[in-house]
Amino acid sequence: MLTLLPTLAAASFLVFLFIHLIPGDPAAILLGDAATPEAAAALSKELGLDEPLLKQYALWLGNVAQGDLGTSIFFQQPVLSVIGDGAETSILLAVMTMFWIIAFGVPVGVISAIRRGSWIDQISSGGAMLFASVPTFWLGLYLIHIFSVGLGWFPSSGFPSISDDGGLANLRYLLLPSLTLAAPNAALIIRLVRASMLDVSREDYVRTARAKGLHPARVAVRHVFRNALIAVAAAFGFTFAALVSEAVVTETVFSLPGIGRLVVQSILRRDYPVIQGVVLVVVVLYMAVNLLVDLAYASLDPRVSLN
Amino acid sequence: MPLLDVSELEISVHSTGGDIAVVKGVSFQVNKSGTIGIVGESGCGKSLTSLAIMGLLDGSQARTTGGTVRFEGTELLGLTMRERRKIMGNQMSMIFQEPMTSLNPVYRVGDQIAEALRQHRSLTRKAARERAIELLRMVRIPRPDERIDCFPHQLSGGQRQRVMVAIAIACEPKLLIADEPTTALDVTVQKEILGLLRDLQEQTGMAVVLISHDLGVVAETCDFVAIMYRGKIVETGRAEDVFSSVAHPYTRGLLNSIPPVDRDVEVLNEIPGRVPSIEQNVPGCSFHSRCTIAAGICREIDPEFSTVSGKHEVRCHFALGSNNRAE
Amino acid sequence: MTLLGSIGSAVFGRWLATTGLIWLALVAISAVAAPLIAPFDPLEINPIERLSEPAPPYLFGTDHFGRDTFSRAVYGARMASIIGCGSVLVALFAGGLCGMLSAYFPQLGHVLMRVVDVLMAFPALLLALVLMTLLERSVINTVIVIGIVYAATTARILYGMTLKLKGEVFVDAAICTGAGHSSVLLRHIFPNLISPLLVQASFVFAFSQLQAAALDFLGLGLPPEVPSWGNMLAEERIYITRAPWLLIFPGALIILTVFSLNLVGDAIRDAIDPRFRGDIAGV
Amino acid sequence: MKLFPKQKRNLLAFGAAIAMAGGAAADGTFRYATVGEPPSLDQHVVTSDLATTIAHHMFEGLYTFDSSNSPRPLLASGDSMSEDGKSITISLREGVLFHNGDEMTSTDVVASLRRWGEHGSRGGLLFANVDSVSASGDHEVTIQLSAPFGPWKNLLAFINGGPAIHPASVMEGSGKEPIAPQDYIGTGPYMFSEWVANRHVELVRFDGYVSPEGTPDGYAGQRSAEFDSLRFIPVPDVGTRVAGLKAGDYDYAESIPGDLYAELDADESVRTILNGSPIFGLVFMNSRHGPLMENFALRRAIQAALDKTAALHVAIGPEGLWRANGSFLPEGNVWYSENGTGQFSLGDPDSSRAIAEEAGYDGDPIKFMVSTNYPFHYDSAVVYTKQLAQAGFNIDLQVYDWATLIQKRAQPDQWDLFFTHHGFVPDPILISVMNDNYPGWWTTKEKADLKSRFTMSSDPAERQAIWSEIQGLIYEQVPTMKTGDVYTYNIASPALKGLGEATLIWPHFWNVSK
Amino acid sequence: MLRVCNLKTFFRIGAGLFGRKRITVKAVDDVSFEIGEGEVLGLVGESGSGKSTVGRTLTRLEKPTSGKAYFDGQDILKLSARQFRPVRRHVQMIFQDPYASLNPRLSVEATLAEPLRIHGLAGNRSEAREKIGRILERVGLEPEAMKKFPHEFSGGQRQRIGIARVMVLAPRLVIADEAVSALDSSIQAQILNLIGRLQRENNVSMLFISHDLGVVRYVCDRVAVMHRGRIVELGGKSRIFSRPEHEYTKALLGAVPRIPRFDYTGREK
Repeated sequence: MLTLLPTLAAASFLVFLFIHLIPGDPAAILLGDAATPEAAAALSKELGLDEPLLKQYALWLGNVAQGDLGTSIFFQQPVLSVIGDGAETSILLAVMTMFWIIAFGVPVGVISAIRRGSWIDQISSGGAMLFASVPTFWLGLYLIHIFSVGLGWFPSSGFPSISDDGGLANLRYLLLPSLTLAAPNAALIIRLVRASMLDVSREDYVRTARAKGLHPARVAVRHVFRNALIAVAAAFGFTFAALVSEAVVTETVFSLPGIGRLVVQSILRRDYPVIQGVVLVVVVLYMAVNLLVDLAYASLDPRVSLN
Repeated sequence: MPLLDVSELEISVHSTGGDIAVVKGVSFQVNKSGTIGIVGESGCGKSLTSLAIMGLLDGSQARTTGGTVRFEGTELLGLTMRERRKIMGNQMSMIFQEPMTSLNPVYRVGDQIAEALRQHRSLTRKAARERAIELLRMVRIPRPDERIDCFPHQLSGGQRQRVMVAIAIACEPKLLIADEPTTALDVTVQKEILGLLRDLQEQTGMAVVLISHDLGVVAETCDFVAIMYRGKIVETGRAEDVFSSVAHPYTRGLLNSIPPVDRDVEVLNEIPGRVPSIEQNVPGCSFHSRCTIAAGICREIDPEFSTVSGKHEVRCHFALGSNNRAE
Repeated sequence: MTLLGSIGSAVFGRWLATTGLIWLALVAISAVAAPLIAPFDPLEINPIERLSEPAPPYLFGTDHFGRDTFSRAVYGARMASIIGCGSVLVALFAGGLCGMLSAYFPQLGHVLMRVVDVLMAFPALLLALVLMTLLERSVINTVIVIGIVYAATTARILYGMTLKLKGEVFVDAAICTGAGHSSVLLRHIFPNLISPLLVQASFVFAFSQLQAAALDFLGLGLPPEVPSWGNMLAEERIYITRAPWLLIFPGALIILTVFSLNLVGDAIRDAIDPRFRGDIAGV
Repeated sequence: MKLFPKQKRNLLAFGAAIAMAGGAAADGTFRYATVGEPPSLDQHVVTSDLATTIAHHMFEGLYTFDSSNSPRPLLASGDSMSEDGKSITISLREGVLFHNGDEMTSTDVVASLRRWGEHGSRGGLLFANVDSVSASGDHEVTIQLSAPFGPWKNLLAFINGGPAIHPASVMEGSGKEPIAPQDYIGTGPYMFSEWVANRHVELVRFDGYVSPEGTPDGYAGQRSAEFDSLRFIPVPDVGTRVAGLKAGDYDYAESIPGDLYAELDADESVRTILNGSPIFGLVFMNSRHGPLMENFALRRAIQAALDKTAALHVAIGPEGLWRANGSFLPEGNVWYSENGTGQFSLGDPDSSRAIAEEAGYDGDPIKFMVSTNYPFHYDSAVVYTKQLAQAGFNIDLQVYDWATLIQKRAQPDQWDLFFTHHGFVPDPILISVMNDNYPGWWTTKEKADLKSRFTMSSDPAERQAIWSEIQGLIYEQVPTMKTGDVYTYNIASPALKGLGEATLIWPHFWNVSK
Repeated sequence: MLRVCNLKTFFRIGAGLFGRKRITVKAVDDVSFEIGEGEVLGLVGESGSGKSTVGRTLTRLEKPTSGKAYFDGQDILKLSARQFRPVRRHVQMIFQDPYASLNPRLSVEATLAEPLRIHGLAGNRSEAREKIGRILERVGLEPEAMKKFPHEFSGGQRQRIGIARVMVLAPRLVIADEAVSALDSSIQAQILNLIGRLQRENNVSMLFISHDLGVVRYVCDRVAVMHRGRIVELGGKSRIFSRPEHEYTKALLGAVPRIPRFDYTGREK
């Protein structure tokens, strides 16, 4: 775990450097069009944005080490609370998306592997590939158009916190976004599950299982699927990264107050502390997910030992 | 009535040019507590034959296209999969070549043994475990009560093959098919496994079909042998008859090409050329292109079986005496 | 069987992949011969004809500038090809080289793969966003940014594959005959990576289309005046009800192209060395 | 495109009852879909229209505008001016409470005006002429001017970048940096509740509100908070704003593209509300650096090449939503003038070419910066670039995001032209081009003379005449080019009651209920 | 000719997710032997005995932990990669798996031309082609084979190509690592005879690594028996096979299955 720290530090420095190289002054954005450059420069100085970059980075790093991610220039609020609120949306979105991916992707992949070559397989494999070829924002726009505006079944956009009025029922706001986000990734999992199942089904131990006279369903589930899961688990880390990527677009389309949209807007208004904070959180999250994947891997495959 | 009666078995594989029969007219019988060795080089169809008997041929690549397989008088090829599964792993079981990959790496060996037991015997979990320990003891794995909770990767190759044997004999089968059971093992381990099989056979009276490329293994283990070449049995008989008076030039060539460990040889005999590929249609005797005694007739007519003595039969135009040879 | 032959038979063996290949050929032809095919200048503004429905002479209608959507779509094929080929070149060259060298020279790999790890830890689009804001919107920058994003993935994949190849007996055999590093890498390892690289190329090509469209959507991709399918969608997305053709046509073009690329990539993947089949992500 | 007729939609909605469980937001909450996050709501320093739309529900100034854009007292109760026009005494309404429960007194007003004067965005305009601000009683303040200054009341009434009144305790120690949300204490009918960054800004009814008297007229007159809370939700994607309002997720959505007007106007589930006061695009020219620096003829050549109507048509759409009006303030407004507007939209490439040649233009590239954050900027700029190219100009159109553009425009060597837009202002002194420090840096002697005459006068008729001269000068020296009036519109749920037919400058939701 | 002294090759394996707990595997543990000019030394042992590692260390595919290996009096384990390159020509290796040891993307000609080019043994292309044609003939392949790719050959033919690749350099020491164990018995005899013939014709020294005692008896002059990284017994072939001294050798010999009552028709020595 400690070996991940250098990666984290390198990533944060890279981002710090990049975003500060981007032209644009958060002070000018804050003050608005009518403000003069002089006024903006004065505010910039007040915010400490005229200090040398390395000094700013050192300061930031020092604060981070103490658990303080700084204050948003734009919101005048602690970055941690800004991200914290966005994280609720994004994590719930990710969890719901993962739910669809697993609930649809895995069974469909299993069925199309078992019925390899059948029309079910053809349709699900082809359909999976088609869904993976659709730009997320395009899909999202049409889902809103059909299911929210046209049919009025689901809310179109936004997401009131589940601690807000409505409680867990507010999750319905995330239904369309999570489906949008799940579509291409479920496709990925379907193909992966199918391919791994087929690979595993050629293994000698599957033949052994069949030779025991086991029912084909038992062979498929206990011997083929269980081992295919090992390869699938490894893909979840990858899927998570893809998910965060696509969440940026999905949250923008559905106007969700998540960290994906937050980071896009923060880049546009050059809210450096927020961008750095989000990147830090996302990278940590990514590493955490990968760690979880490794743990899952170890628990799925007794040949992998953690020590 | 023989325990297993294979008659005129034909197996075809699917290829772009249509189905090709890779096993043709294979017939043999195994009696209760008998041991037959099926010997041949890679690609001769011996493994396909064993898979066909067991019912493990995956229809997408190879399937039986003719002949009968009777087990205790029941025709197996006509059974539904459901009926077949009642026999598989129960009255008839199988062990395979690669002990490294034939056990599922994610389950403990005890569970894998118990799985076979619980499939065919209604045992409680506890009873199955006890039986599994007993089976591990039977296959001579030390400290079976500990090893039962090992994962396959924690065992050596020889021990894994013992576990495979334990799985195979779990339901006290009447027939055990062993497909190259010792090929991947060292000679010392091979000796132990073969000895184990022999002892188990004595204890339980099960019949064994041993598939091997190694004539030595078959000669030491089996009382009956069948030599296969390009999908056909070319020579068959009691082991002592076949090895003491080899009748088919292929069998002879094969025996002569193995460098013996107990004497020095100056020049090893070779069988010239190589096995024609299965796509190639060879008229006449399929061995004629490599045969040193082949004559015109061999290129045109595929020889039928002729009896050498007793049950010793051979498919060769010139097998029945040197005076027939075209030397 | 030669490499091309095996790919050819893999693709033509399936009608769907064949259809995909035909579609990609059409896109390629449009890209090359755009000025000959497009009836109008894709940039020509015509306020009077703005938001016309699809009808001759405007096959796909016109946008809010009064520009011919069909002509823009044809030129969009050119942009799609440039983005795709460019990203593939950057990703495969930078990533491929990095992955190959890292696997072959473990000390170098120790450093390089850490860099790749850092890049991989960033969600692709986030990295692209930061870089695009930094570099200003242009075709070449979009290509570089998308290329870099997939260079990391490619490096990872090639790293794994090269490691496998490095353990192959024929590499040992080459070393035993006295082959030096460059000879082992170029003559023995690289040729065996060509077909998996080809598959990877088709997937990077496909991903680059979606990624470029997403960047366009967020207003951080190609310069807005460039007629690309993503820009067409992004600029006209408010007309989903007012002028549905402005979203349906470019959307369908992207989907068809990416779908075709995935189909063809998948077909090639099934034809290649099974050793590497599991390594390549793709769809 | 409507997929289902209304009744059927209801049935389907009923069928999907599970999905609808929880229903719409609680009664009494008003949901407003904004174009994005507002920056700080501190009205002194921030000039964002969005910030003002939210903030003028909680912050109030001494004056405000009625529907004819004339200043009327809000927190003030009356005023008087000395003979020489240099001393202004403003009396305050008594008993007005801040959201923290304290009563507003002259101390608070003086502290607020001082901070605004020193750090406020538009404070400098007034305070350049102010000697002192002092409390002349518990409910009276006196402003001492160095010279008579005509637009003082308009400046005090314009809340955007203007003098909102805060408690003195908040004003102490606050500088250029916007005050933090926890210090959002004002006197308005709604008070600050929470700002969940990225999610929403919420205001709640202020029960201790003391309203001014009189019939509501524009922003003046009686104010009453009908909703429990106002919630401003950022919905940056315009398609989502429209879809969300149609789907009933929002009560009000701002800044809708002109092209959707006809469709939305005809839609019974949507009510369209025009802004009464137009915004207008401006193309600034660089007076400090580059080929356009002092070459007024070349600038006029550029002006002559442009046909603004074509750009408005492309950028805005339906003709009712824009007017090719050359006057900086719209027709009907007291500041309306036709001086110089003959040059507004010539669209004459030939004469442009001739003038440019005479002015010595040799085909040097002219850098034109525009941002894509505002589609109408970009669309117009694309049309202009075409027109200028036709007239022989070599235009280098540089497309940036807004943040980059505002930084670049502060550097004189980076640009020659840039596109921005301007909100409606009730007094021309507030137009950015009047500010010498605004990028473009128009500081000719002619301007300086006219500007000082303009501010010194307090006579409305005289001031209007001088403004007309200034407008003429703008068309002659071309520090900036107006691109035409744009009547933006918002959409609202038909259930809202009390909304006027049109918005004055920023929409307001006191006296509005549902 | 080759003198190996106290050769040790250890591997460190294992690196856990959380820590770096490593185990050292002593694959080759203090092995010494000599091979004379034109002599064939057999190295027998079971899987994991370290016999292959000995071969791989001598061809520098593995790094030795310690020990020396003198080839013509020069310690070849000490040489730098550059210094070792000319020696490589004389120390060649035949691999077990003929399927894997040929680069599938190279034609036979390209495969065989490579060693010639590297060691500057052919002035030009036609000279190389001529040499390749000759060597192919010697290993029993048609000259047309030159243009073909590995997948067009059977296992035995591929091993002939592998042998040709080695013999084209006219090496003085050949290390054959399980050179025939992947082949069917009828093909195995062909390849064994080929190797034997080439060895005698060129008077090549050979380290013949195999698990098959029969094969070793047929090919070798002297035999070393390896067990768990060490040589447990080394001696002349007839002595080892007729009077094994070490228990392990005895067990090994005793485990080989034999065919009783078979009248062997080959010429016995």
